[in-house]
Amino acid sequence: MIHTTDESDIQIERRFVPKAKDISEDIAWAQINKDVLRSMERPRLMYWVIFLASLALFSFGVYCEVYQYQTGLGVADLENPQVWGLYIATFIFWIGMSHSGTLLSAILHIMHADWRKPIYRFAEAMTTFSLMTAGLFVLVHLGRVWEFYYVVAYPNERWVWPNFNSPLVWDATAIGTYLTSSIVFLYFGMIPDLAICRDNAKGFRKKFYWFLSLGWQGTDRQWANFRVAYLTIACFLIPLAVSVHSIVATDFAVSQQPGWHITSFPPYFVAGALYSGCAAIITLFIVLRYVFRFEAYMTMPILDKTCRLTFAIAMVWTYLNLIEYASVWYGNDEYAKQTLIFRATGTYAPYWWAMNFLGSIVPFALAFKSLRNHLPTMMVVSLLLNLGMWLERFMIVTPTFAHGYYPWTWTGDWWPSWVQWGIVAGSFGWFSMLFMLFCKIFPTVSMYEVKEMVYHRFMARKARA
Amino acid sequence: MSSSNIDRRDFLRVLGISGAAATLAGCGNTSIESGAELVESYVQPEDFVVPGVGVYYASTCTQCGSGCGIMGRVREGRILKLEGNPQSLISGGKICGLGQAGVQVHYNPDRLTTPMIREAGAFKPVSWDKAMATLTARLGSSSTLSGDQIAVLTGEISGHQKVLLGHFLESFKSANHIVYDALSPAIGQAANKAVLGVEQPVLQIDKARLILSFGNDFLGTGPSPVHMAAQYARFRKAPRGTLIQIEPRMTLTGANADRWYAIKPGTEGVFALGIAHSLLQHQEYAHAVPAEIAEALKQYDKDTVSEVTGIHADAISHIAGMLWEKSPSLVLSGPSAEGHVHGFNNAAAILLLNLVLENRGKTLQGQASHPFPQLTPASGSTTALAKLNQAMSAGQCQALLVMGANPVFTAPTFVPFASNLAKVPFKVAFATQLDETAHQCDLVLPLLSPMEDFGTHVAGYQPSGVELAIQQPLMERLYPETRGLGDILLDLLKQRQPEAYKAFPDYYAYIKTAVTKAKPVFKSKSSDDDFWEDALRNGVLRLEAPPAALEAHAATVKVGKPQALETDVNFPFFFVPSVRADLRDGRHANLPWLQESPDPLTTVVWDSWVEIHPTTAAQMQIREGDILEVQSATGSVRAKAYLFPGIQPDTVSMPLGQGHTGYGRYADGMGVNPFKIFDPMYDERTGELALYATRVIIKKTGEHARVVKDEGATNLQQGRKLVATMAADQAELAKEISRVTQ
Amino acid sequence: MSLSNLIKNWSSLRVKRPYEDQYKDKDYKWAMVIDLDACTGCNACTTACYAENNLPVVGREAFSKGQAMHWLRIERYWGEGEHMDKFPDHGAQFLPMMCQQCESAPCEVVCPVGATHHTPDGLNSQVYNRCIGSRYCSANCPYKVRYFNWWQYPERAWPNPLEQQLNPDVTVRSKGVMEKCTFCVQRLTEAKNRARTEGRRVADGEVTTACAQACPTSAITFGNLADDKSQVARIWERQQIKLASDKQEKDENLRGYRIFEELRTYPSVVYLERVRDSEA
Amino acid sequence: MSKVHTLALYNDFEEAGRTLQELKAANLPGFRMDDVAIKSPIEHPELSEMLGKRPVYVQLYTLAGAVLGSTVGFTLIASAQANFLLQIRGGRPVVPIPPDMVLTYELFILIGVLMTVVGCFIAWKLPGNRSTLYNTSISEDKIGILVKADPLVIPKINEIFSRHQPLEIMGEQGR
Repeated sequence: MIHTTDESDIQIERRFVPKAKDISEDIAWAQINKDVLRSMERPRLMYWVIFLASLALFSFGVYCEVYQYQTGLGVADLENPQVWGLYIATFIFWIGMSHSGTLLSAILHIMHADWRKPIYRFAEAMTTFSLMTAGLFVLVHLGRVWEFYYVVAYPNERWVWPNFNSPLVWDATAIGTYLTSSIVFLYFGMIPDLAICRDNAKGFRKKFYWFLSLGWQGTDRQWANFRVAYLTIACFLIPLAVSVHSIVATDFAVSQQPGWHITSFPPYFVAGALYSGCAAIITLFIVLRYVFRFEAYMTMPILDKTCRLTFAIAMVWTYLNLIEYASVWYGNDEYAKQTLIFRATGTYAPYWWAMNFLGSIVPFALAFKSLRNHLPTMMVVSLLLNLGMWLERFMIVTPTFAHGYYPWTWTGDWWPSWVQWGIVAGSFGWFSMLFMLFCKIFPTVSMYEVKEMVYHRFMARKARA
Repeated sequence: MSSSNIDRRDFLRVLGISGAAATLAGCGNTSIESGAELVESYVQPEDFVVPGVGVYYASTCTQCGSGCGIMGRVREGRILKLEGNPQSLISGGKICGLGQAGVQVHYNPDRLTTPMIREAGAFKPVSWDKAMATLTARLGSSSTLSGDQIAVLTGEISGHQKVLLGHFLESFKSANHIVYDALSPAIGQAANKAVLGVEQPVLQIDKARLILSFGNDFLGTGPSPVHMAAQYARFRKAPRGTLIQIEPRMTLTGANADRWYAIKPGTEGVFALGIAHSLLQHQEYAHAVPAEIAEALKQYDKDTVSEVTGIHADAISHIAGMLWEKSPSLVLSGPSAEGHVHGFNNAAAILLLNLVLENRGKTLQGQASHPFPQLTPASGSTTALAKLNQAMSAGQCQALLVMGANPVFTAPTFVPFASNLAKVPFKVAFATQLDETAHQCDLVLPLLSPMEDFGTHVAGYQPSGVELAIQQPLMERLYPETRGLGDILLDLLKQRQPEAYKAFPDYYAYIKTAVTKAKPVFKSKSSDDDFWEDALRNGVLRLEAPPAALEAHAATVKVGKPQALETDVNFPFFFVPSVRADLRDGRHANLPWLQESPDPLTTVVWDSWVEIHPTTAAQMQIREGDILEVQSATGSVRAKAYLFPGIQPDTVSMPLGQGHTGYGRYADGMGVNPFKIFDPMYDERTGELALYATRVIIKKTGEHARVVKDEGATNLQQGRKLVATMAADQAELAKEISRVTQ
Repeated sequence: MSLSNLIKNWSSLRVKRPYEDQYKDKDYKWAMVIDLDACTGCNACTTACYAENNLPVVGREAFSKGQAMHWLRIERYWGEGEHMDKFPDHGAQFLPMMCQQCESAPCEVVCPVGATHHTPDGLNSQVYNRCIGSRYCSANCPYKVRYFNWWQYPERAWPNPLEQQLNPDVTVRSKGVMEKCTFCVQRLTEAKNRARTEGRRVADGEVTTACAQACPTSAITFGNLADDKSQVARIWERQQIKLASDKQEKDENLRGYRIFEELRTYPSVVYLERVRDSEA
Repeated sequence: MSKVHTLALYNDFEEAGRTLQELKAANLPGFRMDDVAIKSPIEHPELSEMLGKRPVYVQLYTLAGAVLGSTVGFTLIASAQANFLLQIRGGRPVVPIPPDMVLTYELFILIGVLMTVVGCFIAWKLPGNRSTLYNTSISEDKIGILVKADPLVIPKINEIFSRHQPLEIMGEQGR
C-alpha cells in the first residue's frame, strides 16, 4: 500500500486540521511493522546502558533485602512508632504510577482519543510492572514475609480467615484484582501484534509468539469478539483503578491517626496517582522515543497532548491537596492540626515545601508550548514531578508517625537507613529492568492500532479530497 | 532447699520410658504388669517440684542494705522471678526494680565460674584446691600475719557473714574490717547521733501531715526505699500529707513533691535556720531552742537567707506557715545537704527544725534495740577507705581481702587507691563477677550468687521491731566451681582454730545452729528443726519491740553567721552528682535490666549525661546531645548534655554508676565515671568525703551525639489529657476506695 | 454449614461490642486502675514486666533508634504554662503507659490476618504465631504501646545462662512479630483454669499482674470488672467511669479518667488524677 | 463430502470489498456467505457488514461473571466471618457490611474480567484447529478472503477472485 503525497493534499490538510498532526498518514503499513519489529532487534547502546544500570540497582536492592531478611527489619532503622518508613511510602508511589496506564488505554479508549494509540502499550506495561513493584514492597515491608500468605483467604482445616475488616486485606484483594486485570488487558490487547511477531520471527521465538498469539489470523469474527471483549475489560478497568487507589487511601483514611483520618483522601490519592503516572509516561515516552528511534510514532504533538493532560491532572491534584490542608485547618481536630503544622514547620518541613513546590508550581512549565516541545526540559520536568509525588507519599506516612496522637513517642529526627534507600533504589532498578526486557520481547507500539490510525486519517483525507 | 535440676534431656527420657511402657501394655501381660518388674523414673523429682508448676521460696534481697524479704518463683529447678515477701514488714510484699534484677546477678553471663590466679600479669583459671592452697599458704595456720598486716575490705555487711569475718580477723588479732561505702550516709548519721542521740531514727512518713525534705531521696535511694514508698502511699491518702522538697537537683522524691524548690548547693542549713527563725516568731515554739541559738537565729532574716540560698524570700515564711499549720510534720536532711564541708552543720540545722516542731516521738522515733548487736550491719564510710589507703601506701598491709566493694572504680583520683593496691603483696577478691578492683587482685575466688547461698541479714533501718532476714538458696548452683563466702571463711577458720569450728561441716550447719540458738529470743516453743523450717519458709524472723526514745540536743547545733557561697572564677558551676536508685554507686551497672531501665527523670538509658538547666544552656548555646567536657580541679569527663529543668541554674549534675572499664559486657563502655572528678573536700566534723562540694567548669567540645533516651521529641503533654492533676482541696480522697488504706 | 449459619444467626452477627454486648463473657472482664498520685515513677513495675514477660533487653544501639521493647513504660512530663515557670515547681508528672486493652481497639480492626483480636474476657490479645508483621496495628494505636521485634532477640538478648531466667509460661518472640502488654494473660489463664476446676469464679486478689504485684506504693489495682465486689469494679463505680462511654458524666471532684476516651477506644485502664497541694 | 478452503490476497480493502460483493451476487450452490471470512491487519467494519449479521455474545459471559463474582464473593466472605467467631474485633460486628462491600466489589470486577476473556476464547473456539490458509503478509498490510465451499464450486470462486487482481490465490493441497 503506497500512498503518494502531493501539494494539494497538504493544502487541504492545513485547512481542515489546523493543528499539527499526531502521526503522518503516509507511513506505509509495512513500514510500521518494520519499525516496531526493529525495536525488538538490536537496540541502541543507550538501551544496554539503561538495562545494565537497572540490573545493577536491582542487584543492590536484592542484596539489601537479603540482609534485612536475614537480620530483621531493625537494619532498616525502623522503630516504634516510625513503623512503616519508606517502604509504604514507595509502595503508594508505585501503586499510583500504575494508574496512568489505565487512564491512557481504558479511559481514552472509551473516549476514542486516537492519539493514545502509539503510546498506550508501554503505558500499560508500566501499569503492570509498577504494580508488580508495589507488590514487592508489601513483601519487603512484612516482618515475617515467609508467612505472607496468611493475608489470603484460602480454605484451611482450622477455618482461620484473614481479617476482612482490615484495609490491608482490601489492598491485597484490590491489587491482586488490578494486577490480574491489567496483565489480562495488556496481553489481550497485544494479541494481534503478537501475531505479527509470530509471522516475522524465526526459531524458538516463532514458537513463543505462535503460542502467545493464540492462533490470531485477523478474521472478522476474531476482530469482532476482540473489540467487544477489549471494550468490556476497559470499562471494568476504569472503576477498578479508581477503587484500587481509593483503597490504598483507606489504609490511611480508615485508620484513626491525625493527618490520615481525612475523608478527602481517596480522591486525593487517585489524583496523585494519575499525576505521577502521567509524569512517568512523559519520562518513558522520551526514553523510548530515543532508544528505539520511535520518532515517527511517538511524535511531538502526542507528547504535547500528554503534557497538557498532565497539567490538567496536576491542577486537580493541587486543588485536592489544598482541600486536604483546608479541611484540617478549619476542622475541629486539634491533633490533626498539630500534625499539619508539624509538616509545614517541623523536621520534615523542607520536604513538605519541596513537595508542594514540585507538585503545584513546577507543572506550570507544562503550560508553555515552547517548553512542552523541548524534550530535555520535559525530561527534567517529568522527573521533578515524580520526585514531588514521591515526596508527597513520604510526607503522608512519616510526619503522622513522627507527630501523632501520643506526644511521648514523637520523634524529632527519624531518618531511614541505607538499607531502606537501597531497597527503594532497587525497586526502581527492578521496574526499569522489567520494562526494558518487555520492550525487547514485546512490541512497545501497538502496530495494529497505529495502522488503524493511519488508515482513518488517510481515508479522511481521501474523503475531503 | 529441696530442688532438683531436671534438665530437658532427663525429662524427655522419662517421657520415653512411660511411652514405651504404654506400648508394651497393649501386648498382653508384661513383666511390669505381672509385677515382676517395677518401672522407676530416671529422675526422682524432689519434694515440691512439679513440672509446670511454679513454687515460691522465701529469701532475702541482697541488692541493697534494706533487707527486703523476697519470694523467688522456682520452676523445674530454675529461679525465674523475684517478688516481695508479704511476711516481711520491710518489703510488705513489694519489690523494687533493683531487687527484681537480683536474678540477673545470678544468671549474669559474665559471672566467674572458676577461681583465678594472677600469673605473669594475667588471670589463669585454676582448681579450687590450688586456689585454696594459695590462700591458706598466706592466711592459713602457718600465717605469721597479724594486726594491721591483714585487712578485709567489704561493702555494707551484716548477719553471720559479718560475724565470721570478725572471727577470722580476730584469729589474726586484727580488727581491720574496713567497711567502705562510696555513698556513705555517715555525715547525716553523725548529725542524727549528735542531735537526736541515734544514728538512724525511724521515720514515720505516713503519720506526717507535712514533710519538708532537704534533698532526702527516701523514695529512690534512701535507707529502705520499698518500705518508705509504701509509707509514702499511705501518706498520700486522706488526710493527704504534703511534701515539700528543697534540693539543688531534683531527685525521684523531689519529682513527687507538691512543691519543689531549687536551692544553691550547700546552703540548705542556712535555709533551715531561716525557717527556724521564722517559726520562732510563733510563741509556742519559742522555748524549743536554747536562748543563744534563738539569738543567733536572728541573723537569719528572710532576705539574707533568700540571697544566700537563691530561693524567693516569701517561700521561707510560707513554708514556716505550713509547718506551723500542718502538724505533725517531718523534716529530713539528705545527701545533697550533707555532702559539703559544713555538711554536718547543715544536717544539724535541718534536724533542729524537728526539735522546734516537736516531731520527736510523733514522726521520728528511735529504732528498737536489737537483741543480736553482733549481727547488725557495719555501716560504711569513706574515711575508712582513706585509712586503708594510707596503710597500703605505707606498706603496712600485707594481705587484703576484698568483697562487695569496688574502690578502684569509686575512689576519687586524689585517693590513689589503685596504685596503692599494687603495693599490697597479696590481694584476694571474693566476687561473683570480676570488677575493676578484682582485676587488680592476685587471687579471685568465685562466690555463689545470692540465689544459691545461705545467709542472714539484718537491715540497718528497722521500721518497727526487729527483723532477722534469712537468705536461702533458690536453686542449685549454676557452676560447680563456685563456693559461698561463709564456706570459704569457715574453711580458713578451721585451719586457724580447728577446735572451735569442727562442729560445723559447712556454713549451712553453722548458720542453722546459730539461728536455732536464737530460738528463745523469738519465744518459739517448736523444735529446733521446726523453728529452722519456719524461718526458711517465712524468710524472716520477727521480734516485736517498742521503739526507743529519741534525745534532744539542740545545743549541739552550731549557728554561725549566714555565709554566702564563695564563687570560684575558674570553676563557676556547682557539681551535684546524682545517685540512681538502680545503679547506686555502680555496683549494679552489670545488670542489663537496670541499664535498660530509663532513669525516671531524664529517661536516659545505657549512658551518662550532664544535666544542665535550659536557661543556662540557652546562655551557653548548648543543645541536647552536645558533648560537654566537665572539668574540675582534679580531672574531667565528657558526656552528652541533657537539658533538665529540675536543677539549680548554677549547677550541673551527672549520674554516678556508669563508666566501668572491667565489669562485664553490660557495664563496660557505657558512659563515664564522675567519681573521678571529685574535689578533695571533706566534711569538717566527720572527715567524710563531701560528694556535693565539687566545682566544675563546662566546655563545649563541638561534638554532638544523640542522647539515648526513652523520651520523645517533646516532654510536654501538648494539650492532651495524659497526666491530669487535681488540686488537693478539690479531690475527695477520703471517699475513695483504695488498696493502700485497707 | 456456613451459609445456613450465616442466615440463621444474621442478627447476632451484626451486634457490636461493647455497646451492644453479645459475646461478653459474663464472668470476666479484666480491668485496671492506676493511681497517679501514688505512682512515684520508680520503675519497679517495668522491671517486673521484663522479668515476667520475657522482654528482651535491646541494648544501647537499638534503644537509641527507638526500638525498645518495654511493654510498660513510665513517661515523665514536665508541667506547662502555670505549672512550670522556671522550675518544675510541682514535681514531674509520671505516667505508666501500657496497652489499654481497649474494648473497641483500633489495632484489632486493621490487622490483616486477625493476629490481634478481642477475647471474651475483655483482653486485646496478640497471637504471635499468626502475626505477619505488617505493623498496621502499631500504626493505628493512639497510645503507641505496641512493640515490634525488629531483631531476632532470642539470639541476642539472652546470652547463656541468662536464658534460664525466661518464664516458660510466656512465648519468646522471634523477629518480625508485634507484641504488647497482655495484662499478664498467662497468670489470668492459670487462675481461670484453677477456678474452673474448682467450679468457681476467680476471687478478687487471687490473680494480679506483675506490675501491680511489684508496685511499692500499690498504685496499680488490677481485677475483674465483671465482679461487682472486686476492688477494681468498686473503684470504677465510685469514680463513675462507665466502660462503654466516650464521655463520662461524673462529679467534678472525682479523679478517674481514661486517656483518649474521645477516640472511642473504650480503654480498660482508668487513671486517677495526680493530686497536688496547690497551696504548697 | 467435506468442504475445502481457498484464500485470495488483495492489496486493499476496496478490491476485497468488490470481490465480496461479487461473491454475494454469484449465489453459487454449495457456498454460503457465512463461510466467508476476511483476514485483515486491522478491523474493517464496512467489509464485515457485507458478510451479514455475525452476533457477538461475549457480553453475556461478562454479565454472568460479574453476577457470580459479587454474589459468591459476598457469601463466601460473610460466611467465613460467621464461622470464625473466635476472632471478635472490639466495636465491630462479626459481619461488617462496608468492608464486605469493598471486597465484593473487587471480586465483581475480577470475575467479570476473567469471564470476559473466557467468553472471548470460547467465541474464538480456542483451542482449535484453524485453516492453514494464511499468508504472513496479512499481518502486515494485505487483506485476505477465505472461503469455505464445496470442492466443486472452488474453481468458480477462484475465478471470481482472479477478476479483481488478487496478489495470490491459495488452495488447500491434496483434496
